[in-house]
Amino acid sequence: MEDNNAAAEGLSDDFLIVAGRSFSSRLIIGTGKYETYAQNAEAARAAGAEMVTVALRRVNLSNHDEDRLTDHVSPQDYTYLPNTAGCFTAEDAVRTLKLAREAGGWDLVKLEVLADQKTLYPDMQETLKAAEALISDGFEVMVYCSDDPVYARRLEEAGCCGIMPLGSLIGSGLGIQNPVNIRLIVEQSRVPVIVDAGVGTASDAAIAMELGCDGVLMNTAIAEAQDPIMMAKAMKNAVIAGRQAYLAGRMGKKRYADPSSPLAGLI
Amino acid sequence: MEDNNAAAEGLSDDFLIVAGRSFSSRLIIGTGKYETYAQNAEAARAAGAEMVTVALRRVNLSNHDEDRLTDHVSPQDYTYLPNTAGCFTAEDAVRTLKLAREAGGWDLVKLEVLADQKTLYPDMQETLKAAEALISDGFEVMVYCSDDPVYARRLEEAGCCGIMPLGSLIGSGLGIQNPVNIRLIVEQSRVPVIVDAGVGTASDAAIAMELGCDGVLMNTAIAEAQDPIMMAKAMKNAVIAGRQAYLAGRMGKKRYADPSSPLAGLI
Amino acid sequence: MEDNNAAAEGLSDDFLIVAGRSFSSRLIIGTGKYETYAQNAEAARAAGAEMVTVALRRVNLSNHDEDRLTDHVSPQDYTYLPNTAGCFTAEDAVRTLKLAREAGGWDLVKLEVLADQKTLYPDMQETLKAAEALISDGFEVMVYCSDDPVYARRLEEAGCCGIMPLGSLIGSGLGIQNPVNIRLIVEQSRVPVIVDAGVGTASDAAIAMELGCDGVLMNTAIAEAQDPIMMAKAMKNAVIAGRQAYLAGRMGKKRYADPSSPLAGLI
Amino acid sequence: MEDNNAAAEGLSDDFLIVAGRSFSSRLIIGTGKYETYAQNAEAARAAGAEMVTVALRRVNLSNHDEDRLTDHVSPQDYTYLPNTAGCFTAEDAVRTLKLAREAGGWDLVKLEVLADQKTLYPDMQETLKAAEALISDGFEVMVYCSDDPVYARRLEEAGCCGIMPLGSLIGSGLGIQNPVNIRLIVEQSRVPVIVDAGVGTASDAAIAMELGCDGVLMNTAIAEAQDPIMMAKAMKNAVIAGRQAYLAGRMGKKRYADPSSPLAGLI
Amino acid sequence: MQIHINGEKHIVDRGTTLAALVETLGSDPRGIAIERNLEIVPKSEHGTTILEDGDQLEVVQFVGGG
Amino acid sequence: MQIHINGEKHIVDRGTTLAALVETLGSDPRGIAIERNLEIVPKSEHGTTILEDGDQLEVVQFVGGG
Amino acid sequence: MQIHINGEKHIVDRGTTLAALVETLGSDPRGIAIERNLEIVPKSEHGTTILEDGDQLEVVQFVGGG
Amino acid sequence: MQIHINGEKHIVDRGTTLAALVETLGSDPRGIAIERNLEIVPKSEHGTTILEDGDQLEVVQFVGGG
Repeated sequence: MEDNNAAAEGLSDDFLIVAGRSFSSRLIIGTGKYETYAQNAEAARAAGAEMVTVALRRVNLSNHDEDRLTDHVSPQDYTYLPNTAGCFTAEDAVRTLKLAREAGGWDLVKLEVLADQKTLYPDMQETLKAAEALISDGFEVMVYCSDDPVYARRLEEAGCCGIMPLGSLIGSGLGIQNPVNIRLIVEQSRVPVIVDAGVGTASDAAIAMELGCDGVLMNTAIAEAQDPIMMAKAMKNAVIAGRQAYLAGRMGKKRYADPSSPLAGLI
Repeated sequence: MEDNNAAAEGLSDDFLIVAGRSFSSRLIIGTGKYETYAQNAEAARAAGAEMVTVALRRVNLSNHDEDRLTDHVSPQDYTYLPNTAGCFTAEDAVRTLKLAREAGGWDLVKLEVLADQKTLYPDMQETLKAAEALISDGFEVMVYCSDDPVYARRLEEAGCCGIMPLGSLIGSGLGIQNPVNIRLIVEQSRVPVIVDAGVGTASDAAIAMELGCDGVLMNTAIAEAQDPIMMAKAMKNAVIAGRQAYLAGRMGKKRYADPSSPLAGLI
Repeated sequence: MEDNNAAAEGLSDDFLIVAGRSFSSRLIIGTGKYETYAQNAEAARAAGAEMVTVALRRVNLSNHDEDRLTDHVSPQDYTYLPNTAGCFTAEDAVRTLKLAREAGGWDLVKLEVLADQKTLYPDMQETLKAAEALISDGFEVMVYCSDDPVYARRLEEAGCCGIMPLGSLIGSGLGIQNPVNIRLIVEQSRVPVIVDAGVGTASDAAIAMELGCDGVLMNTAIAEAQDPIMMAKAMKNAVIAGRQAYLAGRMGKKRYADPSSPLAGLI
Repeated sequence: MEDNNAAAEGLSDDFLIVAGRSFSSRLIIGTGKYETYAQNAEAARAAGAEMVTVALRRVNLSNHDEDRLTDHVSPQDYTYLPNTAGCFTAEDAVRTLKLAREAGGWDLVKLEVLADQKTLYPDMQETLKAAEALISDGFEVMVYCSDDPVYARRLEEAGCCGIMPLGSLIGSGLGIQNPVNIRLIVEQSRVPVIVDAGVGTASDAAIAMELGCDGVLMNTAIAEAQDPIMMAKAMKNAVIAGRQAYLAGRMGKKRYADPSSPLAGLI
Repeated sequence: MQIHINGEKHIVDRGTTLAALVETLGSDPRGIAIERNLEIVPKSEHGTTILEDGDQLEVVQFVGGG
Repeated sequence: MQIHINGEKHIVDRGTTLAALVETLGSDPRGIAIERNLEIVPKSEHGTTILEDGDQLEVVQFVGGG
Repeated sequence: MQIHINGEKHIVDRGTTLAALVETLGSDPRGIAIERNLEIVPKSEHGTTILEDGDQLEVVQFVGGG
Repeated sequence: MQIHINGEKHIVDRGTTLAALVETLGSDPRGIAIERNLEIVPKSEHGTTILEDGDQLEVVQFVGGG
């Protein structure tokens, strides 16, 4: 889908590279909260996404006719990023991702170990423990984490292939709460930094990219927009815009005015 | 240049209509501060702009070989919007635009009457006076103004075809200082509202559009970026992204978290 | 009430001087929206206010036993600042203040000419017209205005003795929307600048003073707090704190950390 | 010094209680970066502080006449809070505080274990380890920490008597970067929450208190102000103002205006 | 004869002074201001001002306001 | 004999293989993963894995999630 | 005779037309506008407009501006 | 014999007590803490603690810090 993406916008040589895989889109989307998988698929196309996060759940034995994610958002078309949403211990997260690897055969995963239902804030102690266990078991771990730059460093040292700090609480739509910490993480990291959670509208995504992040992951901002397909397009363009602005290097801020028209030659 | 613009992004039926003219791009750029007119032209193309602001100055009689704006950014390709930058009285502004009409034959103009060199803040009294004089003389007036919603209303009542409130001081790059006033102006206006001045980076432009503005005008943000061409692309995409986000209708903000993966079927 | 005020806080030589009158308190409060005049009076004492704004309304002929403002917040104890709230033309405002002068004998007044009921935004054209009329009639005019620095300058040139730009819409509690404009007004003014309207909580008042304002006027923030008396105390202290911080000169902002304990002599 | 403090402001029954000790001042100040200990002492008095943080360093054997902190800011007048600034491991921090206890005989301490010199960001793993060791050794531990609400909970569960999340990086003066996390920590904590680090000016301190924090600790904001004594007064009043505003319960925010003067009885 | 006070009709005897009216209205003359047919009547002239048929009076005072 | 699948009781014949069970469950073997008594059973072993009385099975697949 | 163009003194022969002047100035008549003694002279009248001693001319064109 | 105090070499007589050393150092015993070979020596034991060759001492006190 290159022509839908950065490449088409004149960034043909600007790729997001995660664990040796190369992506022309820097926007990763979740597959939850959509009215239907069909809408989900349309949003994924509109977003120009190449990676999607997916959850692992029990097969519903009482209903075989249930609509299947894989029939709409095919693993042939999108890189599946199995997540561990709903896991509150390292043990649960590791068990879940081992099942995911068996189910899909992929070792690139998104780890998240949450502390409580109310905030879904990451439990950084358990997260680091799980990351170490998974990496030693051969997984490529992209990790949802707080914006604590020290823990971000530890996770990178542990071998994580992607650092995914929250912008704000999952599903809150409050944007990037702490740009200073995100900037610190970007400055120190040698693996991709992808803001995960908190983005509410297009400008939030642009701000994340302008801070120098390598990508943005979102779900609610698109799925709960009044028009999810239109918002998916908005997010695609916002991520590209923010990336380009970061690469372009913004003008300085001034306390007073500075005219754009020449002062010479006035009548 | 439709395929470079909103149309190509699935907004084929979303046009900016000013004084009966229809534009697929909602990004208007200035033509000042560029290193060369050639760079200026390349930026205009990259921005997908269809309208550019231009200034009127004395012909340099001592040097006829001077590079000419019109040779690079041709009025055949772009709608020229003659401005009155540098005018500090209604009289000067009217005189300048009458000369512009004679020089180019266009009656669609951008009026700005400034109060002082330090802030370049609009002088609203003189601006309204000039707008009335120009409109009665047959001009189509797009008007640079403060974010005072009362004056914005007066200018619309006087017959202005575009209201252009400042985001922040000209050339300051401080973004949208007062989103509340911009929103009030958007809510009350029946002619296009275009944020003029203050945009510093892509997210600023997206924010302006998310507030419901019909377009954005900028010069310094592109011309003084370290890579003006790349920033022009960023701004093009940011304006489209902000427009799409506004049309899509953003998610609500929440104080706490809201999971994106189902709670049912956890192992 | 000196000991309740700045004087007691070590600012004994720091007075707000308006039209030749000297005040030790820089907090002016309105007298509307309180449950009772008794509560109003208690709040005024708690705020350490020396000036209060008051409105002029028809005497209720059908009920003479109505509680009277003057019986609780006496003009002997507080400088009354008659306002023109509810006036939408210069003519109404001038008529109202002439009646106020006859009723109270005071010529120090607070002028406000509003544009519409929904925003209560000042109508700057009518405001300037009314200010000129009142000043030529011998009034000392403190004027509610937008944060347009050009109009603020015109009002000062017209002879106003106090410039009172809005922080945000009256009664909105949205704080200081445009600190850049407030700063510009402070930098250019030689008469006191007093933020009027928009303050919602203590930090808003402190921010106004830290910008260099000479005072703050508020009503709703105190009257509609769950505990108006406690909020009155908060505002008194916030205005003093902000003033002191402005006089003290704040530290610079840094992008990175800077230790407060010596690095030498570590064990 | 009751009459300098909250008590005098009508909060006579509002005390900060830490580890069973009761304080009428909610402002804790550091003792670093001052020009002289004499200035430091004057600032402490002006701030109305009752607690000060102090560092432990090697005695300078080559110069016995060096000015002594204890001669100016006496442990008789102020509760000393020995800190571990400069410690980058749990082991160093524990060793330092054991020496501090021997030197002063106090077991109420401020623990901080930092991750690196550039950000002085807390190392939460080492911090928790040190807290557990100190508490089991009988210390009362107030702990400098990130604004991670999960770790804040762990530290409280470990027995810390005060949670001290950073507002922003030590010495940066960037204020409260993440009010959402500070609010989450305040909501969940049953021990005092004291914002430590990041406050740059009075309004920052007021904002911290308005979020519901029990106190504020600062050093650079006072010591590096152009007039430290004046800023100390400002901070004293700002903390009281923010506390009172929190207790008073602020007005709601409104999108539009709401008049403060009655609409009835207009002439 | 009939006059209007604050927009309401009132019947008063011919020859009534403004001062007398204010008294009958029972309102404290201190702190009020009176406008008669859009002209302010200073307190000093209340005693000598004779009301006339059809007079339009505005009687105002200070109330709480922001 | 009785086993548990995703927490629910099921009766199956002795000697039933995991592959056979998956078939009777009518669920597409592709894209699912099976855990038997907390041990993952690779797809390659479904055919040779004989269920035993009291087995605890988890049968999972991918669903939409953020 | 002497005239001013864009604030500078110039000597021109009597009877010179505006069109002739523009040509001698070597500036492209398209895209310029001329003001003579504060009155705009339309392009259509350049050929018939005879310059007079002391004329004040403003000759302007479009340049880059924001 | 030789000992180290705060990282610097010092020569002291055999049999010197910690208390004596502190006195010779001229530093006020109140408000200082001493670590000897990584072990804190309580003030109460300064008088009875005999220094030995190669002792590593840390002598610390409170200073201003944030």
